Amino acid sequence: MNLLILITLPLLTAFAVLLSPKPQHARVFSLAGATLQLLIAVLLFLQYRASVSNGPWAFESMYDWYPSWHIGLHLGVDGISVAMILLTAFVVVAGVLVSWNVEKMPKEFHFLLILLSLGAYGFFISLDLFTLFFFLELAVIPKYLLIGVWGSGKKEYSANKLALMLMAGSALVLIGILALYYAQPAGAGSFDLTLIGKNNIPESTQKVIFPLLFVGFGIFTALFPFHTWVPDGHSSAPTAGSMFLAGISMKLGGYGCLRVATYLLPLGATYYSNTIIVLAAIAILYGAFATMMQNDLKYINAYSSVSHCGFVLLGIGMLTKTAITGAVFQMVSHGLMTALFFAVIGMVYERTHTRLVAQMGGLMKVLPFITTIMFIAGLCSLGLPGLSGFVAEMTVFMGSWEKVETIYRVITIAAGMSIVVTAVYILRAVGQTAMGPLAHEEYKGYRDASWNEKLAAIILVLGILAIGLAPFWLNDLVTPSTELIMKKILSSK
Amino acid sequence: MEPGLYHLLFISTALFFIGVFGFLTRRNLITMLMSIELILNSVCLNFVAFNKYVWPGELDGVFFTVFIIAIAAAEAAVAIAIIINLYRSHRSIDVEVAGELKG
Amino acid sequence: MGIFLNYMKPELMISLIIFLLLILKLGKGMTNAALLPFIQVLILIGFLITLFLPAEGSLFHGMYRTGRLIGFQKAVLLLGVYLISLLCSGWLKKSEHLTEFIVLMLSALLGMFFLLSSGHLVMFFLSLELATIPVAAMSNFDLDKKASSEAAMKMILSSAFASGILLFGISLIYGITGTLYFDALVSRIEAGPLQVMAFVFLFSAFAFKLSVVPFHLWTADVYEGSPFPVTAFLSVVSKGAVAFTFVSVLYRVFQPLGELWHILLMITAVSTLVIGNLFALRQDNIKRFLAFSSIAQVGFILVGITANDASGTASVTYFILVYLFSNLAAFGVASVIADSTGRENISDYRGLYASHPMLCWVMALALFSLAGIPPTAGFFGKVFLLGAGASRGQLWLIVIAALNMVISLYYYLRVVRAMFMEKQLSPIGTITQELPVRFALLLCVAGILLTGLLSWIYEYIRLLI
Amino acid sequence: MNAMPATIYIILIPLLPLLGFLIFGLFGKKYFKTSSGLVSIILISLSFLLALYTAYTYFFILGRTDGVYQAIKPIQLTWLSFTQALSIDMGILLDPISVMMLLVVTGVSLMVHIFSLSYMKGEERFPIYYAFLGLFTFSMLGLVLSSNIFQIYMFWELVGVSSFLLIGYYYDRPSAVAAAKKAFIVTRFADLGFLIGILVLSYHAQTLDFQTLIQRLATPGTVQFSSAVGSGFLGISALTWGLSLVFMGGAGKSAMMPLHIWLPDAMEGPTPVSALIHAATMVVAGVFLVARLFPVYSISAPIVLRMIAFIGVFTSLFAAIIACTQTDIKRVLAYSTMSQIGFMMFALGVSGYSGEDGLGYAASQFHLFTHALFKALLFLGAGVVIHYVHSNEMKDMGGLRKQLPVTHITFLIACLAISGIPPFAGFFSKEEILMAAHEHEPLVYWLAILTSGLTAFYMFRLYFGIFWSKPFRNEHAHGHEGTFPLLAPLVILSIGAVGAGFIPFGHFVSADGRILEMPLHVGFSVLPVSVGVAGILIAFWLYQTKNDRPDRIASAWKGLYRSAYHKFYFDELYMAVTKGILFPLVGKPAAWFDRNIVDGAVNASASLTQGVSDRIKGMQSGRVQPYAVYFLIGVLLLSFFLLYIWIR
Repeated sequence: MNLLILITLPLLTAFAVLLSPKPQHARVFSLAGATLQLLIAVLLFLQYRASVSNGPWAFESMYDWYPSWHIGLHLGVDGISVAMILLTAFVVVAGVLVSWNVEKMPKEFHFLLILLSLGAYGFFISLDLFTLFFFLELAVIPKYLLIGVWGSGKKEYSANKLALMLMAGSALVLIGILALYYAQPAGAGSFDLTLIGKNNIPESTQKVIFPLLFVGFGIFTALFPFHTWVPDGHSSAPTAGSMFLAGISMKLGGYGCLRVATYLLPLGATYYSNTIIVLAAIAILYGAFATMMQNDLKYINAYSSVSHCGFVLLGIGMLTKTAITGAVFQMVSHGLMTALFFAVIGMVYERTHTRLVAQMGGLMKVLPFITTIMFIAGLCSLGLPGLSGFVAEMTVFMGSWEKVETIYRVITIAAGMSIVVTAVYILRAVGQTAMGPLAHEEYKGYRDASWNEKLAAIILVLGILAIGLAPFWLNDLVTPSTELIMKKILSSK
Repeated sequence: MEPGLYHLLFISTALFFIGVFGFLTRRNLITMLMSIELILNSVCLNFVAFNKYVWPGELDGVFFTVFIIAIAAAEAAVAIAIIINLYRSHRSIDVEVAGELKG
Repeated sequence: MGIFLNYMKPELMISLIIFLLLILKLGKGMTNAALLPFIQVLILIGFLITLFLPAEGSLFHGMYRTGRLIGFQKAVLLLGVYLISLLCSGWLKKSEHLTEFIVLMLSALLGMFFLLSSGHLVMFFLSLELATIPVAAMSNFDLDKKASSEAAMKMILSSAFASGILLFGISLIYGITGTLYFDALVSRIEAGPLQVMAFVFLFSAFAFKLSVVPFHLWTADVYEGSPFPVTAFLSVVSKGAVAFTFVSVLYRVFQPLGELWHILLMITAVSTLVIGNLFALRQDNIKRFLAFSSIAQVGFILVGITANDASGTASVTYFILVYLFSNLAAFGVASVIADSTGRENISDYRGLYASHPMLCWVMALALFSLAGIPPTAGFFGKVFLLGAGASRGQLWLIVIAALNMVISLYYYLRVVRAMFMEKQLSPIGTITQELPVRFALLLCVAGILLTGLLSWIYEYIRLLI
Repeated sequence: MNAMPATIYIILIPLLPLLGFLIFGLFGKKYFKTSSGLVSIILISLSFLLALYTAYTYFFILGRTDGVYQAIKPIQLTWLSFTQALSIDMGILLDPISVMMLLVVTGVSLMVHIFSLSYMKGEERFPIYYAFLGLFTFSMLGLVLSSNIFQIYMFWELVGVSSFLLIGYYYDRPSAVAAAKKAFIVTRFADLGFLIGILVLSYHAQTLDFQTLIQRLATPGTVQFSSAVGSGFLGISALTWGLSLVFMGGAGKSAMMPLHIWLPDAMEGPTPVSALIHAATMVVAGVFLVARLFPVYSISAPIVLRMIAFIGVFTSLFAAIIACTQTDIKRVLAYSTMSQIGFMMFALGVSGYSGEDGLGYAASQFHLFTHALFKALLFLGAGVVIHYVHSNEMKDMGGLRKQLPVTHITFLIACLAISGIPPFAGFFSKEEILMAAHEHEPLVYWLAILTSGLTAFYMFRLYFGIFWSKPFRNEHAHGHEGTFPLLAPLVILSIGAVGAGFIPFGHFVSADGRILEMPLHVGFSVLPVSVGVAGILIAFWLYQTKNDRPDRIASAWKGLYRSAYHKFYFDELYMAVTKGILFPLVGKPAAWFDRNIVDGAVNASASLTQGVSDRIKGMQSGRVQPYAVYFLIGVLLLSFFLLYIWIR
């Protein structure tokens, strides 16, 4: 299939939303667009499975854009990006469904949602660093507006912080990309990922460029200590906003770290791998412990995101095939799981108008469906077998155990401890919210999830189960691509 | 003795810095304008001197001087018009009174 | 004679318009409302002709030279003037000296045209003055406003001082090389103490016009005090003209001193970026805010100029075009608001989105473009400038520039936040937007969006070099 | 792997309960408000019958080739492959212990299903209850059938979660919620050890498959074996590390010291659940795990086995002492469970691998089997009592033998069985265990004797306390003992508790799969039995009728009594560690650091910029002449700098 459709369809949807005659039509358009996109994504997945094994990139297509800068719209996917696209499609549909009843400026809201998704899709399918960067930044401002206009709490502050930190990240990425452009043999400078991948860059240069790119993308995926936009941003964002942030936006970073930084600069990656691993381990444990102390459901989930994304970075830093595969798994799994969690938190918040764990209790009596979903999300986050989280984390563990030296062993075990801490805070949060005696009398009158909320939750749960119960399809999808990356890393040594 | 290039250059440079000094220190707008004229004159002197002593071939320097004088006149005209207007609004031609726009 | 007519088309046309206006003035009777559209049409015609009928060649032994790139640059400037005449039609209609204003503006433009085409230092000096003095007069056109006259005073005095310095530099150069022709200068200049001094004097005059730190201090005051069209003209058209000239002079005439001015550019670029951003952070008056933001933009232009090759010229020209659209859109919105409410502070824009969503979107787009956020053209402009700057391998310069992009985003977002997120305590009232203004804003938005996404514009510029 | 389609049906045994879980979980509320009980009983009894058939086919037809029970792998499919060598396979592994466990799990589960039918009648979440039971049964069956060490880990976790759900079934009771959390987190902590153990073993064995792993690690000389023994950490070989860590997981599930604290609290769950999960099946998972990897333990790491033996016997003694002081009847039973599992553990610990040495292994499995029967019986009986009295406390009971005749008899049988009085089931299994201990570890043997005496004592303390001591008076206890579904399981199980001992267990289950005769020496049996009888008599003397002797004794041994009554302050210790160290010394600092240092840095940079911009605003003074000065300074500085550059 021609990948252009993946970015044209959201574009059209966005226009349809913008030009929709009545505000309440906007949501219909956006839902239609998102659903169609989901179908296309599934189709892409099926076609990819059918057409795989002819070269690293499938469905390649090349359009000149700025020939004098050797910039082209070079599209193509491999297993990893297909997985990411699937994830995005799922989360987008769920997000649109959850925000079905936005009263305040629904038109703009859905427009921004779709725009954000457009950025993500474009990012995942572009093989040209410039367009990749273009789409990466395209997704920043929608987040800012979503948080700032529709958010809650100290929204302006959080929106600013998020926008600026992400902008700083992309600034670093820009520098890195330009440096890459000029690091290639004179005249042959190019932004094309496939071309850069071919010619090998001297190690000294790689050592300079890699940190720029990795930290730049790392800021997006909550690389310690650049993660502080995560708690504030997520907690102030509207429900769909947090879903997109944690479910999609943070994955842009992880994908970039893998596809751009690690794949193009293997020597740099090997050189810095220990640093990355240590930072990731810190993020995992420290995020988990910080989560233990939070009282706001959104903060709890945001900090746990820091901890979980640590696994992504850990997997990437370990530089073994299994670990990297695990990192990709974790990206997909965390995307679905955390989106689900935020969706549920939003549902609860709409009813109780509080997110403080202490204020809640016994909601299982009045909101059986929502609390059940909450349990599923929680169990997935603490890595219960049968749900996606388990698969991802175990793969990362397996992969990092392949590294023999004691330091790696210790770090892996330390990361392993986090699954206990995770159990502690998840049970604390979910148990306090759902179980126990009913906290307030007025909670009695609450109505359980409406059709759109149910649908959203079910879609995400299906995704989680699909990975958790039958990981082999995802494995077959991702592993060949990670093998290619590994081959490049090993050959460069 | 016959004054040489360096004498002239010295004078012109002195003129230049006198002009600059005046521009930086005088409060009265008209005086500041005059010191700018000084600067321009020093430049004219430079041109003429260079033309006479260094490049006697053609008369570029001299012509330039003519143009400078013309432009100086135009500039002065506009400047004075503006100063008059400033006087209307501020009832003063002290450069210090016109300092609201800042920060 | 034919050559003469052909080469000097734009200049002749502008002069023609000026004469026409003067004559019309004599036989007075036309109201502003009737006159303005007429003028706008004339300027538009001029623009079209300059754009589509370029000429290449030189006159008077290279005193005047034109080329396709120069033609394009002149067209850009004309486009700017045209947009200003549309955007500020509200103000222009009200002013009782419309003709004079237009005449002054056009003569300044004429000066810029000659500046672009000048191949001789006398030519250069004359046109520079011609491009400056009328603007000083223009900035005084709010005759009843104290601020306006103060601005005019500052403008004329400091520019006179600057031209004094410039002339001193020129005189030194003459003394060293004995020629005033650019083409001859190239061969005769080599590095030496006196040359360096002279060059720095010349450079600082350019820096003054471009409002490069530390020669920028007049900018904010003049922008704030002058009427909106003048501010717009200063910040877009004259800045553009000077930037074009700066590039060509540096690249063509002072190529022998390339290494030296590369260093000079890097230092001033950094200082300009940092100082401009730091000051922009704290402004509340929108004009002043835009003044400092444009100073910061100049910093980026300087980064681009350091490239010292075709990519530098191309990216600068392209960026000026983009910057023209973005800045004029911002100024347009601000002037529209100011015209009908008299408010020109960012804090007045609070909650504007509730009453005037369209204006807010235009403003937001303009600001995003200035901040260099995709999909606006500003993104491409910035990236190309930095890309050009990086070609000399000065990574640290790019790092500083990129980090300044973050700071600049912060203050651009301040305006967005005020419009979209904050609550207004005292409602700003209704804002009347006339048809030409809407049209102009539409043009600007189209420019902001399409100039980047349609790559052929940049590629075309690249071909002109 | 000899996959034989004849045995494919085995997959149904776990899947039927899962089906029940899915149906009632999704649609229970709407469509199965009352019928869910019956439906799931049908499902579970189907899988019980299948299990019986499997056992028959395995033990008498397929299983044994030339006198040795072979492991059969009917099904195996790759679920997630990490590398060529390491992959999680979902498979079924049939060997004596798994088949035996099949019987135990399905059987007890069936009994509990039936019992719950009337015990849980009228609960508003009736279908959910059965759904959870189904989930648990499924995961437990999956656990025992696992053919892959990672697979067993997965079901291990699932069992933990279903136990969490069932303990927290009365979710509006804070104590229940707390207990559920505690159970989950404590076992989770143990499972971390298990996981790391798996990583270690699999890394060296280069496989996750049980048979291959055992075959590689239990035969000295293989590459994997030497790598596992060769590499080490802190002077202990990787193999030892791995096995001890795996045992840590087992200890967690089987409530061995010091990871036992969750089990007593787990009694917050409904009584039938306690009978199923916390008496018969889940808590013996640890024993099962060690038995599963027994060859590796006994051949490659006897030191670990020795450790297991001591942990087991100490736990059993410790639990028995506590049990003597508890007054909540379910807690007494919980501690007795701990103590009995201790028996099984040290039985494994003192066992050898092949031939006669394997006695301990067989005995422990045998005890597992019989214990499941009579402990389930005890719990269900207790359930009836609680159902009747509406209280767990012994002080509210007494003299119930008239009101609850059936329960009385069955309970007595169970008590006799657990006290190891011939000819009841417990006697046989316990004799074998003691014999094995006597042969290998005298110290363990004597401690075990002491423990079995205590066991007899506290069980009969319980028995007399419930059914005798004082005439029963309780106003809100309703008339009859209970309906058929309530009593039928008791009767069935009591038959088992009487008869199970006569099974020639060694013929079916033994360490090396060969037939093992389990002899009974009367001479040997005298001591344990008499100790048991002594315990019973003391209990009779103290508790048969209400008197003040117990209190006098309690006050005589005050210190011991109080500390035993407070479970030797283990909970307090844990509380001190978590609430006293983990939260304030790790969690709080982390949160503080994040808010103030990391985030503070970000905000600081912002305010710094702002501050600088305020500081330099004097530059824009609004006066022309200073501007010109700046201009001039700029010119001069630049020219000087440039000259400097040029000179260099």
